[in-house]
Amino acid sequence: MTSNPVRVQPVVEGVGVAGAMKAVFLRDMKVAFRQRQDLLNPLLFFVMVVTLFPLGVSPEVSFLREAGAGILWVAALLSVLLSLDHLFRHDFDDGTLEQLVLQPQPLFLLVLAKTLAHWMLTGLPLVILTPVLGVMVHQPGNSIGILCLTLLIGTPVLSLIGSIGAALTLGLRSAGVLLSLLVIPLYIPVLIFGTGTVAAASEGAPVGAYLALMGAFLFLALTLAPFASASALKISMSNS
Amino acid sequence: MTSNPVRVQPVVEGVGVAGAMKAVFLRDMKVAFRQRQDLLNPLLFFVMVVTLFPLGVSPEVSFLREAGAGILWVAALLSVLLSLDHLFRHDFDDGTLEQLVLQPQPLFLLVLAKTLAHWMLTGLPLVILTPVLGVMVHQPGNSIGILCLTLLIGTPVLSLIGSIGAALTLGLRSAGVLLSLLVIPLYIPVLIFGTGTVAAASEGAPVGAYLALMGAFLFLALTLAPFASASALKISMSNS
Amino acid sequence: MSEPLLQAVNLQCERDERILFRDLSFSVLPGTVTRVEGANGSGKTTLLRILAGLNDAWSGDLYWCGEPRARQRESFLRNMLYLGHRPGIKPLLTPMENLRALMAGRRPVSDEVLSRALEGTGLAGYQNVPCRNLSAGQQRRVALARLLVADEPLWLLDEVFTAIDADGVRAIESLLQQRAAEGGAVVVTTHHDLTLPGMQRIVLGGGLTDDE
Amino acid sequence: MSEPLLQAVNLQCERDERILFRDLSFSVLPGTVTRVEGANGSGKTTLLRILAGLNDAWSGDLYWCGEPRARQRESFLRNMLYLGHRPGIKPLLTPMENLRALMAGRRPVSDEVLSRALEGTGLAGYQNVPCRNLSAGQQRRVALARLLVADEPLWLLDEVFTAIDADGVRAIESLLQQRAAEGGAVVVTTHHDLTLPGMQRIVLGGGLTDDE
Repeated sequence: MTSNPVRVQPVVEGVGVAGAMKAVFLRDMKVAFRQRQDLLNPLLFFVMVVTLFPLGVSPEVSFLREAGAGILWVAALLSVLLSLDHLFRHDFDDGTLEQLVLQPQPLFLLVLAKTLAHWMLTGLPLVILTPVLGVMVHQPGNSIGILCLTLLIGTPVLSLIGSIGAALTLGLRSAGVLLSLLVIPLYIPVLIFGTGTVAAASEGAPVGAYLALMGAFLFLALTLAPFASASALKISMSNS
Repeated sequence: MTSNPVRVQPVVEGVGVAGAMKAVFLRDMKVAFRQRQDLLNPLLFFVMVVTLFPLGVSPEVSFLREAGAGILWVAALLSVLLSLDHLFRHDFDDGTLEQLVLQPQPLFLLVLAKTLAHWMLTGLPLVILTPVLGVMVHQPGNSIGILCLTLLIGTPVLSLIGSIGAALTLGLRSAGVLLSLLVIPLYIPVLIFGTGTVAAASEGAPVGAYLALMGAFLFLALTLAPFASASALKISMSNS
Repeated sequence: MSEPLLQAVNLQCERDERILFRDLSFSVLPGTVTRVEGANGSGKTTLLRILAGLNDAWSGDLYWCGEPRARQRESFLRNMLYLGHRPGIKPLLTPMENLRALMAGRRPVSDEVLSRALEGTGLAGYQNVPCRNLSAGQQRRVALARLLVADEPLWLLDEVFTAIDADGVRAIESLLQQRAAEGGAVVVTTHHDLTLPGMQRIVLGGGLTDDE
Repeated sequence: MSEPLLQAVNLQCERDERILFRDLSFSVLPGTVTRVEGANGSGKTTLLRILAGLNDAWSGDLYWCGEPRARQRESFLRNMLYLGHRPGIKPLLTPMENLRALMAGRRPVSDEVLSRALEGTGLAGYQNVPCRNLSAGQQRRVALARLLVADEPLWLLDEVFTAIDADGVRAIESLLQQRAAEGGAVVVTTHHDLTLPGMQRIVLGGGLTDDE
């Protein structure tokens, strides 16, 4: 089968970085769509938290109008948090992650591709579902628009920060607690600014500064998180 | 090593049902305490949900006093729900469950022992932590007492109902969604009566009838759930 | 000793709409070793799980000591030992604790006997080390220690040589042979060239799928 | 062809505060097969993971084509193929999709070549069946199909015969031999009695633990 004589190949004769990233992204998407029920997990959890509150706390309009946006943000945060463990876990268990670490391309770019796939599969569907749930908890129209915008900027930040935690806790059997403890302190500013933006909008205050700050969070997370995750993955791999 | 001649043993020469149940219970407890971090998972989630609400929704005393008991009940329900997948999953993966199904004792009693261990490791700690969190969300003293009582009766019901769902979805790779969809409709009455009892108490109404009804839930779950779980386990085992 | 312990008549099993095997009839007599053979994917594991009662997706008849197995559940389970791909070993517990828990549901055995059984499978000195610190082969050996204390006359062993080194393989082979000599019955699947005197073979044709 | 691809000098590795091996020095030359031997728990898997660069808990020196491996990361990864215990096969994808994804990060290979490689490992007709419907042995064969399209001169293969039936074992043996004849270098761990002409052996003493 191997027609060439066996010899050490120069590095240039390989697959480009873009091609490798695309392959990683597409494989994750393909696996997810092969198991469509898994795609529903974060969505279902999101809907569940949002609907249990009217049942368990109070179904009154005044309560829901006041608390609704906050409930949606907390539900989205918890939903992303619970999906993080899957980001690398299956790949770790079946050996795909070993092969990923051993690819010649820079690992942080491959991790970025995986994180992007994770966001497209968890964060983005939440954003798309938000208008429906927003109406359900009696949010006014302009609040819903701002709410969607803050979640659109905020959920990728949650995925990116979360990837660091997921990579660090990968070798551990009981990753859940540590993952939450590592990640939540970094999530709280995103939550506070996210809900703060919606609150400001509902009071008619300008939200430009808020949104700019959230954009800065996103930029920072995009540039730093993949490096941190890649280093953490190598450490976790070495200890396993 | 086998000193006796090899022959078919009569059934009576075995371990009694009580001994086998105790062994199952003790093994689950021992494994849990060997991995203490796992014990913290449901507790941490409980605390997390309860503390994110003041941050994400509103830290005002009037809001928290109104919504606090409901938030605690919803948090407890979600916490138990998320822990259900572990009830049989690890045993299934490492083959312990196969050996359990093949024990000569009635399977539903062994499942009951496992469910009891599950409640002691997840539901009971939540009940114990409730007074602290109740004070945190500004609940008055007598509400906290009733809240603890409703959770003490309610959480075993959640574990028992949940064991059926966990057993049914065991063979599936993406059990999460189905498990939630199966279990939540059965959880909602428990949630409504649980929070209803607390609301009645805080208005000074008598709660005896509420508590009797919750007791009836518990009795019903104790007598029916282990049978259903055992049957579901055998089906899941056969399809794997 | 001539009545078969387990008898299968016209067993048939489908998986994913393909027939794995059909018209499979055989008897497992006391004092014999039976090897289930077949290529990867021919249904060896499935057959063993059917015999153990873990898989219900079959048709045909199974008899335990001459009576339909379904009516003899308790007697069958009391007298049958099944070791699967997944050995039932908790990584967090030590070999002693694992073995004790596995025996607890079957019959009372003293710790001393269990400890000697672990020594007998080459785990002397590892009795109280958590299993997750042991290698894959050593974890298999914990499961195999059960064979040294088992009084069940029928053993169903799936891929029992996996991850075991050459010395271990020889030890298991002689254990199986000795077991048959004492009157026990053993049914094994293995990729190893296991050949014991008087061994029965069940050869499965190439089907589509096997359990993982 | 006499410069070693990989050279280890005074390798030492501790695990759980016990020394698995020390002062281990060897060279892997092009055109050779090297077998890592040792009982269960002696550190075979750990050594292979160290050589592959997956485990950093070691001291000593490793050279790739004469230069320290740490400085040659990209060249080393481009020219080394590692197959571990866990084969990197996604159960939800088909053999074709798995193989395509595994090759995607290494070099472009046409679907036709990949399909032929799968046929070459006995998976003809299974190319588009989801891997979770295949048996454990068939899933290993998907991973092994990589060997039929690999151009990496160094192969590190951990327990490559696991769950493979006798015909498959012979096919792999002859593949390794042919590979060495073409100038490739192969390092394997196995419990099988693998003996090839000119084979190098690295024997590890009995340590405490091995990777799972």
